[in-house]
Amino acid sequence: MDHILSVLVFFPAIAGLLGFVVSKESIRAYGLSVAAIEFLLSLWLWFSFDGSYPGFQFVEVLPLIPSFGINYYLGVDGISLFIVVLSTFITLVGMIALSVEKDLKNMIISLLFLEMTMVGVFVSLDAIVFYVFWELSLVPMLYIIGAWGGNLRIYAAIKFFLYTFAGSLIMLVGMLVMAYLYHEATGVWSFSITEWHRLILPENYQIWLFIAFFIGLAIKVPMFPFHTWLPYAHGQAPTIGSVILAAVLLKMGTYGLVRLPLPMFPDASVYMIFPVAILSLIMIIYTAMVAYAQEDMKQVIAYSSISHMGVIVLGTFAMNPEGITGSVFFMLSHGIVSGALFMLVGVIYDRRHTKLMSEFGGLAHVMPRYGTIMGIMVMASVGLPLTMSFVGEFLSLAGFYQVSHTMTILAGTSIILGAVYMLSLYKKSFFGEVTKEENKNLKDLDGKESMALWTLVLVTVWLGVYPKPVLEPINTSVESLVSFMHKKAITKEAKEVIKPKVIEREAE
Amino acid sequence: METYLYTALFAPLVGSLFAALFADKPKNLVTGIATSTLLFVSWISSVVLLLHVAHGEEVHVKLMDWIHAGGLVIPFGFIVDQVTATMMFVVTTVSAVVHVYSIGYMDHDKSFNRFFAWLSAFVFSMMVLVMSDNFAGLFIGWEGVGLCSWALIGFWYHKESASWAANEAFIMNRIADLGMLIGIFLIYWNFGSLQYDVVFEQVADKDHGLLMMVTAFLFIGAMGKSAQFPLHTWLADAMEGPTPVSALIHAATMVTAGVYLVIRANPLYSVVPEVSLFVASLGAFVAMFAASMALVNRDLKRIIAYSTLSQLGYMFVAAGVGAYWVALFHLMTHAFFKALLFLGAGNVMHAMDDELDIFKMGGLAKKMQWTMILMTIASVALAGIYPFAGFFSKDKILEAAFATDHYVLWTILWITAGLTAFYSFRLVMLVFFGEERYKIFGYHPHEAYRFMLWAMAPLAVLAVIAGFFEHSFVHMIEHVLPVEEHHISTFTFWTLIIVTQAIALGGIGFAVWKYSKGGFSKKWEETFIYQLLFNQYYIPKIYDEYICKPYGELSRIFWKDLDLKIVDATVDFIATTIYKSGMVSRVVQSGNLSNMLRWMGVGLLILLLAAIFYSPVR
Amino acid sequence: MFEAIAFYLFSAVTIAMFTITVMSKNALYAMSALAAGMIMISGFFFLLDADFLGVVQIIVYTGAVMALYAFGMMFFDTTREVKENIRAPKLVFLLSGMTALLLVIAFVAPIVSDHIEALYPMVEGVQNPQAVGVVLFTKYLVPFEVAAVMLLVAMIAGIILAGKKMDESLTLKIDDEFQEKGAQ
Amino acid sequence: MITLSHYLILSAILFSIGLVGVYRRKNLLLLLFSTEILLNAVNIGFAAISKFYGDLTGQMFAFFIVAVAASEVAVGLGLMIVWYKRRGTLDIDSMQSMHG
Repeated sequence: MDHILSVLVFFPAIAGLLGFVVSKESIRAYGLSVAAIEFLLSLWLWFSFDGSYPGFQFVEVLPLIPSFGINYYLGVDGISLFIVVLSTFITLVGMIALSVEKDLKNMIISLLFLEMTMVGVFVSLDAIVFYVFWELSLVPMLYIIGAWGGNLRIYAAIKFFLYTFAGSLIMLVGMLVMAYLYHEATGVWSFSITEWHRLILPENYQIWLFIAFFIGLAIKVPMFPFHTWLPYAHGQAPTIGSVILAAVLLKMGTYGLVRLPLPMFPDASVYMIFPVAILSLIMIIYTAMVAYAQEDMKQVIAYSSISHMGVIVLGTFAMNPEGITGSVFFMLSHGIVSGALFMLVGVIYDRRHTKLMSEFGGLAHVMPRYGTIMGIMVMASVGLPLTMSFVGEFLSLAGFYQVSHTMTILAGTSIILGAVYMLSLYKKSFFGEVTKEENKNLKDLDGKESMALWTLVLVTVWLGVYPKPVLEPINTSVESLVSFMHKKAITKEAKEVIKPKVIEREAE
Repeated sequence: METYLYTALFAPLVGSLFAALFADKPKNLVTGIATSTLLFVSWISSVVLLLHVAHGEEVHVKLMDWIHAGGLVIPFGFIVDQVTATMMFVVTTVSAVVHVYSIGYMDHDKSFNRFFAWLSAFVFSMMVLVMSDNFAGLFIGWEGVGLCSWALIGFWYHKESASWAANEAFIMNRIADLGMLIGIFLIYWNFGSLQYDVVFEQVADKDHGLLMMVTAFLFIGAMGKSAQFPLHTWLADAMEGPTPVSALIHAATMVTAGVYLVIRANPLYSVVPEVSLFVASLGAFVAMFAASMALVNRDLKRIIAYSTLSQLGYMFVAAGVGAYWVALFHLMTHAFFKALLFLGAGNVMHAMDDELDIFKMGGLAKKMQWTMILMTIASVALAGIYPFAGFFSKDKILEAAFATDHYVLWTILWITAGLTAFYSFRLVMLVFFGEERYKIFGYHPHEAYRFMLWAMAPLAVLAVIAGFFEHSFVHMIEHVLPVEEHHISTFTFWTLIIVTQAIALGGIGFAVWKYSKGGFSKKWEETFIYQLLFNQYYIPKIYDEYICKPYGELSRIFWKDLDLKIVDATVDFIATTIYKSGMVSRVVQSGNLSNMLRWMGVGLLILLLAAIFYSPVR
Repeated sequence: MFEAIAFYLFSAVTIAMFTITVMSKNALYAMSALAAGMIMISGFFFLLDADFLGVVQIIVYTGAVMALYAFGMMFFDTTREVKENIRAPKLVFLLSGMTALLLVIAFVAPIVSDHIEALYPMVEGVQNPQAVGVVLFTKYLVPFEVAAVMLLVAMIAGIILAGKKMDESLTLKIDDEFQEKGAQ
Repeated sequence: MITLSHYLILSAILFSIGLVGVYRRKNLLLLLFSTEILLNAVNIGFAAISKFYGDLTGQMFAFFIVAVAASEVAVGLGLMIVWYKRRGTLDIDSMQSMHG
């Protein structure tokens, strides 16, 4: 299995193409089995991954345009491995819980294509390949929102597409400039990200390039003030769309931050810590407050996603192994938790065709099992210890504490404000008496929903109690990343701010 | 010993998970019995551990690594030393009693199974809290008890007030938890570890300012959990939960976690007198402040809740003046008699169909003799009359305050002791004696189940005799906590005891005299002081008016005005500008070939101009 | 000398003819002038030693294209004067004049300098058609074949478009829809 | 002596005449005539360059232009006939269905 990564990337796409000839009746089983095989393949990847080796593994190189140094170059390390597993896992779980009736075939095929692009983004190590998958991922999502969405779906889909597309074009310019500078410096064309990592640029170049990359990634994250596409996209997307959007697509942005600008421009990253942190803080506090004001359950969760992504960005810019490991882990946990929350909202939407909190109340009486899972997930989202989110949030904030005391306190308000909006959501819809007649006879979770959701609950708790199998490979890669950045940094401040592991710190 | 440790820790978890299996099924007595049995097992293990560590040994185990990232290593490590063993004993004793009691109390509730699941989960979290050997583990328990408290306060979630109170409690605790989290970060980045032993070893070499920060932030955490001013409002509202919950969580165990934290971190606190003084002062303030609110309240459970607050204040004074073992001792005795008091109140509520207004009761002694006796024992113990448990611990606190020259604190506590005695007996008098007002409202009180009373008996016994274990307690605890001999003369010592006893007895006497005559007149209720106290110094209103509402309002402004009208509108503006420019320039696309050809000509002209004047090839 | 005379003569005639083509209101005149201009242009080709091109010019343009136009015009009513609603005639001359001026400037002050090297130099002593043939059937073989196919396609397209059965074709129906929309 | 510039200037002038036609003509047929002028003007330029640089490429281009022009006329005329049969006019102003 030398080509496991290529298989992972292209298997869903080929299966999706074949899906066109599968009959309508068996398409669900077909989609499920493809997603399951893909997930098993990614598990296989995980188990044969050497967690103690920090560099890239399962590397595949195939020249595409040799004269410009563009290669089909894949590989995973501890940072990307789990996001790949997350993508396949969420696709599988989403497929299990899929409740779409209309054009099921098209939906499943788009999901499989989406899976290809997601995996592709996380495993590609060539900037052009990365960019291609990055942009391709927009297309199935555009289709999913536009075809199965709510009333404003066209507006939302186009906004989503154009906004993120505009951002990535800026990133593309950054990539081209980077390639040009690489050519100037070495005389060779190369789009390999690992090669780019080795290029040391003067600080002012770094800053401009950093900004170019950052804007592209920030829109995807989405950072304040580029976040407004997200509530629309979530508000209008069908459940499965929201799940994948929140769980995986947003992670592309933060993953990109760790993979591209940080190791490429360590000095600029340090230089930009302050503005980025301010944006993240605004994002954390402001969107948490906005989330509190929402009337629609899904919007609350959409805004809460933004707020949590702020913590992830903050952790990334902690520039120490604790923070970056934490933020990568938080990406995973946020993927699982927010995915589950969107799925939960989808459950009630399927039954009542509304998501307004004022329409509910007392659901815990009617749907106790649903209420339980929602409760667990709300608590996980709030960041209670022994759930996945706590590990990520704790490490991210702990890491950033080294950078700034005050800003961490401000960022820490996310644990308060998170509790405020999440608990009031839970209170408004689940507590109290059942007031609406329509709500009195709602069905509790059915088999496929329970199965999907309990899986997510299990993962949340398992990795909250015993995060080691995931945390260790991440940490290994992150530690080598941080010490690499430390070595590469040219300015004095950057050397000081980027703190590799304690042992190395003392050795100096 | 490891086996006992794990048994003590995980037995409640097993019970909780077992009960959770039946959570949405109708009442099943097995859940109650199973969880109680498992708690009993846990209690036995705790007692074994207590006896084991009584002679200065420690049990320290590491279950596994939890988080390992960068230099941060957090194991699931558990330590049982004398402090922990005491706490474990308190927690398991009270919770075993409460479990058995709840079988009777929750008899008719349809969510019987769910109740036991949460109750046992709470005990597990509390055990994690007290047994962890590092700050992160403590934080797990800390949040865990918060979660269980949320679920149990909001147990009757169909009531708006209950779910509101649950959220209030959780959010207030979260505010404090942030402080604690920051404290933990500070510890990690400066001490390089979160293990208690590693941290406490390095205290001597650390900067004073840093230690002040650490202790201050940790204390913010403690303030939330122990409901100290200004985060105290949730405790009174938490009385919406079932009464056994109030007994276990909001009297005996969870709220004392803050005190436990200060005691546990005593190596830190003992080197920063500034923060310690603040702790003591806040404690004294809260003691008096809460007692004053308890004086006039009409709600049975709220009175006891305020008294809990007040007693927590006492504990903080003890911890603040450096008498950590006294704080722990008072924590223990208080747990027994306060739990007893709450369970007694539970009996009363049960008898009165969940009526809480003490002015609608009275003369219940005839119908509920045993409850009356138990509650009186608890009240006497609370008032601190010799030879009940409260006397020993409370007197020690006063003595410690006096001996460390904190005369102001002493005076406050002394007055509070009088107030405590007064309101405890006001409660007893109004509920159990005097006119039988309940008849007007048509209640038919009855005594609680026999086994519930039996379940309360151990607590009653402990409330009476716990004080006599003072010396063996000191002997045991001195292995881990500093036990200082206060150098005060015998004369002062006895004077203090007499003065304190006098004011306590005076308080009791006044209450008995006043309320046997029918209580205060109506006029008193119209005075400003009464109104102020009755409305809890208007603090909940202030919070509501100046924090909750503006927050909601601001959120709405952020959403409707800022997010939709400015941020999003800017984006849309850019989009519409481009769109409109398209609309404007579509005139060019008139569809008239001739016009288009002319435009082409213009383009050609421009290109030619560019070619001539900006040619790259010269 | 002969060359100069010929050049100026041909130039004058060509310009005059083309001007008539462009300005005349009568379609027949315009076509005749165009045909004359085409022949004059073939004269330039002969002057430029491009014999083969000159022959092709006469055959294709003057022969085939003009014949096509002539036949095409039979379909139209060409006896009437063409009525044209010419808007902003000054603009037309301004634009064209400017373009001409710029082109002339560009040519008089050659931007493309003398660095050009011949890709397929003319071989001395070889007749032009022969040389053209060699190049056309070696280096430009593929484009040549493509051009042939293109001509074939154009021919078929012309036949079909001008064919009889167009009343029933799809284009007609779509066109009606256009008309309706245009009317709205 | 006639130089390359002469030919090019002639080519430019003829091209401009063609442009005038293209700009002012409203009749489709006459418009098509004008495009022929454009093409021929360019052809002269190619042939001239071909001669003065001693390179056959120019002539080759001219050939292809002739080929293109021929096809254009064939297709264009066919379309015009269709149009004329339907509308009875060849005025461009009547063709505005592509109005944006």
